[in-house]
Amino acid sequence: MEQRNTGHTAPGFKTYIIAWIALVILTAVTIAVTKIDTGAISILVALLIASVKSGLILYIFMHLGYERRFFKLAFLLPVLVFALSIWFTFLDVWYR
Amino acid sequence: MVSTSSTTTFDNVFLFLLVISVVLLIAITVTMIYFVIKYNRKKNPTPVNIESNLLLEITWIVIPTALVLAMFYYGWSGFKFMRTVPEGAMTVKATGRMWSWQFEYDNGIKSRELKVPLGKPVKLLITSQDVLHSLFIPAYRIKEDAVPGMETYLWFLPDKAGEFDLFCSEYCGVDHSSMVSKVIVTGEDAFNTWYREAGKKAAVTGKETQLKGHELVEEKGCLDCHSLDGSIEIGPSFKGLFGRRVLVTSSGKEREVIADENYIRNSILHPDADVVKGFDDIMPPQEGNVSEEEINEIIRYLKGLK
Amino acid sequence: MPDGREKKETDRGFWKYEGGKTGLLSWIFTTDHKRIGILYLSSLAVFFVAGVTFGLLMRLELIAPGRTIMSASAYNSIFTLHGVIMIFLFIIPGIPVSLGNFLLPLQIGARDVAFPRLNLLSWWLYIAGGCIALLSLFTGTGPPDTGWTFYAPYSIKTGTNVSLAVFAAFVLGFSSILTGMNFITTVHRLRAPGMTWFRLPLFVWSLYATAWVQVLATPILAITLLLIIIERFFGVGFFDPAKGGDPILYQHLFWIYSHPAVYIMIVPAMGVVTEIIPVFARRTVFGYKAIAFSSIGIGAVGFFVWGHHMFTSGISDTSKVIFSLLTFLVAIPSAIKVFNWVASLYKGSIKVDTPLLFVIAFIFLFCIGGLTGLINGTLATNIHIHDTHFIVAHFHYVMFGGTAFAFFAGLHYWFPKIFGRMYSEARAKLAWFFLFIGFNVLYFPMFLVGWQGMPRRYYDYLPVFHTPNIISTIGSWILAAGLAMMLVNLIRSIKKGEQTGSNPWKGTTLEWTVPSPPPVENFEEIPTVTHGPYKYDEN
Amino acid sequence: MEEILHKTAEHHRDYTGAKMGMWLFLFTEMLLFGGMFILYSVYRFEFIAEFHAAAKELDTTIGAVNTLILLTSSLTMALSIAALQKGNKNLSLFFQVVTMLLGIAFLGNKYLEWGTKIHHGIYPNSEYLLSLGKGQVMFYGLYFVMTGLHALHVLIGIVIFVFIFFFTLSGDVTSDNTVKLENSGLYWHLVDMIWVYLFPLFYLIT
Ligand code: HEA
Ligand code: HEA
Ligand code: HEC
Ligand code: CUA
Ligand SMILES: [Cu+2]
Repeated sequence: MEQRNTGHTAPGFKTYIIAWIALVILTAVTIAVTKIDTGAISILVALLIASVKSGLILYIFMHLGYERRFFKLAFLLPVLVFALSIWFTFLDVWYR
Repeated sequence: MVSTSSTTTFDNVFLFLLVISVVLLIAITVTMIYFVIKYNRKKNPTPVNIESNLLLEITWIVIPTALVLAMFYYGWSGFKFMRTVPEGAMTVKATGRMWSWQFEYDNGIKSRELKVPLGKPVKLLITSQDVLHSLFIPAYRIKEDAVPGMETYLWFLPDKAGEFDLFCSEYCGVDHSSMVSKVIVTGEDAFNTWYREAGKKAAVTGKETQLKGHELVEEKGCLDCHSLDGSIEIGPSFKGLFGRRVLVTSSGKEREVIADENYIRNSILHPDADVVKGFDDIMPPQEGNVSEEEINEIIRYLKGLK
Repeated sequence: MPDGREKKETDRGFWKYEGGKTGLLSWIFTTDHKRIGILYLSSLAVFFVAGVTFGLLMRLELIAPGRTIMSASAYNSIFTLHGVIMIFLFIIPGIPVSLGNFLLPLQIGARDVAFPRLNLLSWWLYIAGGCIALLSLFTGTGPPDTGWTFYAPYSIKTGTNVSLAVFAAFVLGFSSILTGMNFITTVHRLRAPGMTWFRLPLFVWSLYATAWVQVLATPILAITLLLIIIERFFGVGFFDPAKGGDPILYQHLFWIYSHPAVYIMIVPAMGVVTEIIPVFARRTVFGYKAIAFSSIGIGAVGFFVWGHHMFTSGISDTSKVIFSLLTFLVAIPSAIKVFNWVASLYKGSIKVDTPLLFVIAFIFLFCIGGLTGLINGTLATNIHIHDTHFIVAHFHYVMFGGTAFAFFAGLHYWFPKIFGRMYSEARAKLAWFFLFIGFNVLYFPMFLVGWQGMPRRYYDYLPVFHTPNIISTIGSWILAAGLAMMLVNLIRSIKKGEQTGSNPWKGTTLEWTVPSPPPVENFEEIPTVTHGPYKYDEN
Repeated sequence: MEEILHKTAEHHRDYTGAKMGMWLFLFTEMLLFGGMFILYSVYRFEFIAEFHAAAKELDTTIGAVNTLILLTSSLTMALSIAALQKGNKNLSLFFQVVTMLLGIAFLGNKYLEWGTKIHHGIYPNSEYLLSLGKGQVMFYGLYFVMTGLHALHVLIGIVIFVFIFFFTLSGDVTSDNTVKLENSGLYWHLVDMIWVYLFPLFYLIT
């Protein structure tokens, strides 16, 4: 039956290594940025960079970019659930 | 001044919801049973297939939406009223602990019952000494949790004289269901007299620990768990405690000790250090609740309980 | 289906095929979704009877104020166990793992679920969880006494065996997650050719929506329970104000799971109801798409209303308002379903057999439960009725009157498919009558006594609450009688019932096209689907 | 009976189905940690200053090294799949071993790091920690629980790789049946991804 009907061409060695280099550079950037201590901004920047990094991992290492649409859409669900849960929790914490 | 009480607010909203609910319930049930009878297979052997009807479906999306929004709004406005404390309310501090309430008035009175004057709004500042409790006065339709480390509030307008039940409605352990007290609403004069008299006494005791042993163990809530007559309740009885040989577990190891002054002091301040065998480690630590003089007084009192 | 195939299969179908193993082993190591369904069904029944016995004991205790048959701490343990068993061992797995497991592949034209071995593992985890829960009774420092909600800080302070019970719930959560993953993948990957999304039976839609909720909500429970255990062993202090923690945060985490969980309980039940109505009205359902999407809608909005359990807990007033509003919004898809069900009876050709009787009871009882749910969700009224027996009545109406009645309906409806035999109709109707009457006598007085102000989890109560409590206890006996009658009838009919053909109700979904009981491989040949599930035009 | 077995076997090989199952499982993992992140954000919001102070005490170097290790292990993981798909079994096995070793190195570092903290009297419920104040108690509580949970996942990942290694050796995982390897890879990357957030949240918010 259906064997490797993956419907995509997986990325090769080269893509992986480039992604890895990018990840390492981004890590260095985060450390550098937070060392400058810009207060509240630094945590935001750090998280933003972390998100870019996890995006890279997802998209290239985990092949999410090459999967069928279902996977991409489904991935939004846990993210959405998490984001909204934290937001609703903070509706309490902020205004308490 | 406010004139409506939370009772009326609640009852109005409740009635509104009840009417809508009953009407809907009857409408749905009657229609359903009517269909079942009318279209019984004996009478109606050939069904008609109706897949959908857009207009109808939109109707029964829009109408319930409107209804629930109305319910929400009505509930919200009632809630706003119940959460807005009128100015000039009398403040009473309420502390929940396993398993009794303590009400503390501005002039230092400490009471196990909530005494309030008729017709004057009361604000309760609620907290807990140990686990969650919840202060619930059904007659005034109000309730709020007592959370350790946090202060919550409630207010109500005592608009009838009399005695009303006060419950703990958040589960808090074995004696949750006996954490019951009373709200006593008296005329303003009677209340003021009590307030002054009891206040004087409280002012004195506040300084000199004049409360005698018996009153002390009652006020601090010890008697909620310990008896004076030798019967075993949640904790060991106080009767004959002093000088008794006690089997305790201290950090996992069992040992026998003699209940002397030190042991009792330690048992009160750090009950989890030596847990009496056969009992659960649930006694709340009393540090901060009982002062050094008070402990001495309690010990003196316990010595006499043979 | 009067061809030769049926005769050949009146031998016992999947009941006989042991897959190279023998006796009990052929059951507890099977990967056949039908056998796993039966395994689940029997284990659910055992736990249900246990839970129900605890319920009966509680009622006996509450027949009079003061001590009647047990001590306060025994009572506290019993309502905790009653809650834990009923919630985690009976009603959350409930319909999906038993009826769902059995019917989902049949209804979509598949030979099994996507991961048969995970399915078995999930059953094993369920049994392990159940055993651990039982273990917590007999070991350590006595059965847990926290209520099924395990609220901190009490659950961290109490000396009873909470860790083990919490761990049991954790394991059961895993089992639930596995079922959810399995069902989602099955629906996506194993539909028969031609079985488009809008040709799926609505029971499948409901299971699909439920499965998503299982997958997305259960992990939060898992971590919350884990934290309780960590707190008890290491005293980290996340929920202990003395160390900087916040007990209310525990409630947030708990209800982030446990409110969606109530929709894990009800949505499959709604699916069963939707399946039964067209068969007994001999017409198509009214508003297929509305029903399908409302399952998804309930699942989605249901994630963000959890705060309505915390209106008096000390959370901010802002969040109370928002949670209340969303609570009302989640009622709308439920309303759509109720209206569509009633409309599906319109101009049908209705035969009132036992399954339909249970469905009618379901609609009535669920409406009471749901409408009182709205009263709970209203800010002003919740303050008074929160944590009283009004709430207890509400959730028994939705859980027992709703889910369990739909479960009973499904059991009767699919009984001939599962066992190839028919139960006694007369006895079933009698049992239904007792169940329905007993149910209302048992739970309706709780609304009244709760409205009067009797708090829940009360071992002892003031004399003013006496009368409704007596009535309630009497109701529990009537209900017990009905339940016993129903179970006896069903169990007896497994062996003694009259043999039926493959399709006694003239149903139109795919499970009725295969013999009863179905053969191991379900379909000799995977069918090709050409039309929707409820096509009654031709007869 | 042969026929039945054949029929039920056919969807065991559904490649997309297997991946779908794995992704759904990853969603549950994300939300499992999600619960902890909710706790983290609330307590961080409550104790901003204390969190800053406490984070200074963590060793950024060890954190950075561990980040590097995990990122690299993700790379070798991906490479081992690519190698197998190209039919190079030995190269794939080599990368699997490297991934495992990197995982072990990560845990080794973690062990040292925790060890120093515990040695200094910083561990949940320790007298010294309690004396530091509420914000610190919460910070280190979260630190130990979250990195502990994460380390547990790394450990499980390593155990999985041991199995996968032998599956590859024995020919259960082959160049045209890589799904088991791919799924373990997905799991590993997810664990890496969680670390990507843990690192700045604990070590860098100084
Ligand atoms: C099967 C389980 C189940 C279901 C389906 C529901 C459904 C609902 N529940 Fe219930 N609930 C529980 C199980 C369930 N609940 C449990 C177990 C608890 C207690 C937990 C504990 O503390 O131990 C609880 C507690 C609970 C509370 C907290 C009470 C408190 O402790 O203070 C609230 C508050 O809002 C609530 C609300 C609702 C609402 C609005 C719905 C809605 O989904 C109902 C929607 C249905 C309808 C509205 C009826 C049908 C529709 C019509 C008849 C059409 C017309 C209606 C309209 C006007 C729209 N529930
Ligand atoms: C599906 C869920 C479910 C079901 C079906 C039930 C069923 C019952 N429950 Fe349940 N109940 C809960 C879920 C459920 N409950 C939950 C979640 C709580 C909250 C717990 C908490 O506070 O933490 C609760 C709490 C709760 C309370 C409140 C306790 C308190 O707050 O003080 C009470 C009190 O009366 C009660 C009673 C009952 C009764 C009498 C039944 C009856 O239905 C039982 C009636 C049936 C029988 C008694 C039949 C027995 C028959 C046999 C044993 C014979 C069988 C014979 C053969 C097989 C031959 N329950
Ligand atoms: C919530 C219930 C509870 C309250 C309130 C309570 N105690 Fe206790 N107490 C216990 C329990 C249970 C034990 C036995 C277990 C232990 O040693 O911790 C105990 C043990 C003791 C002991 C040691 C008794 C012995 O036999 O060795 C003393 C002394 C004591 N309590 C004094 C007090 C005093 C004084 C108060 C009030 C200020 C008080 N307790 C309030 C539950 C309570
Ligand atoms: Cu205090 Cu319940
Ligand atoms: Cu809810």
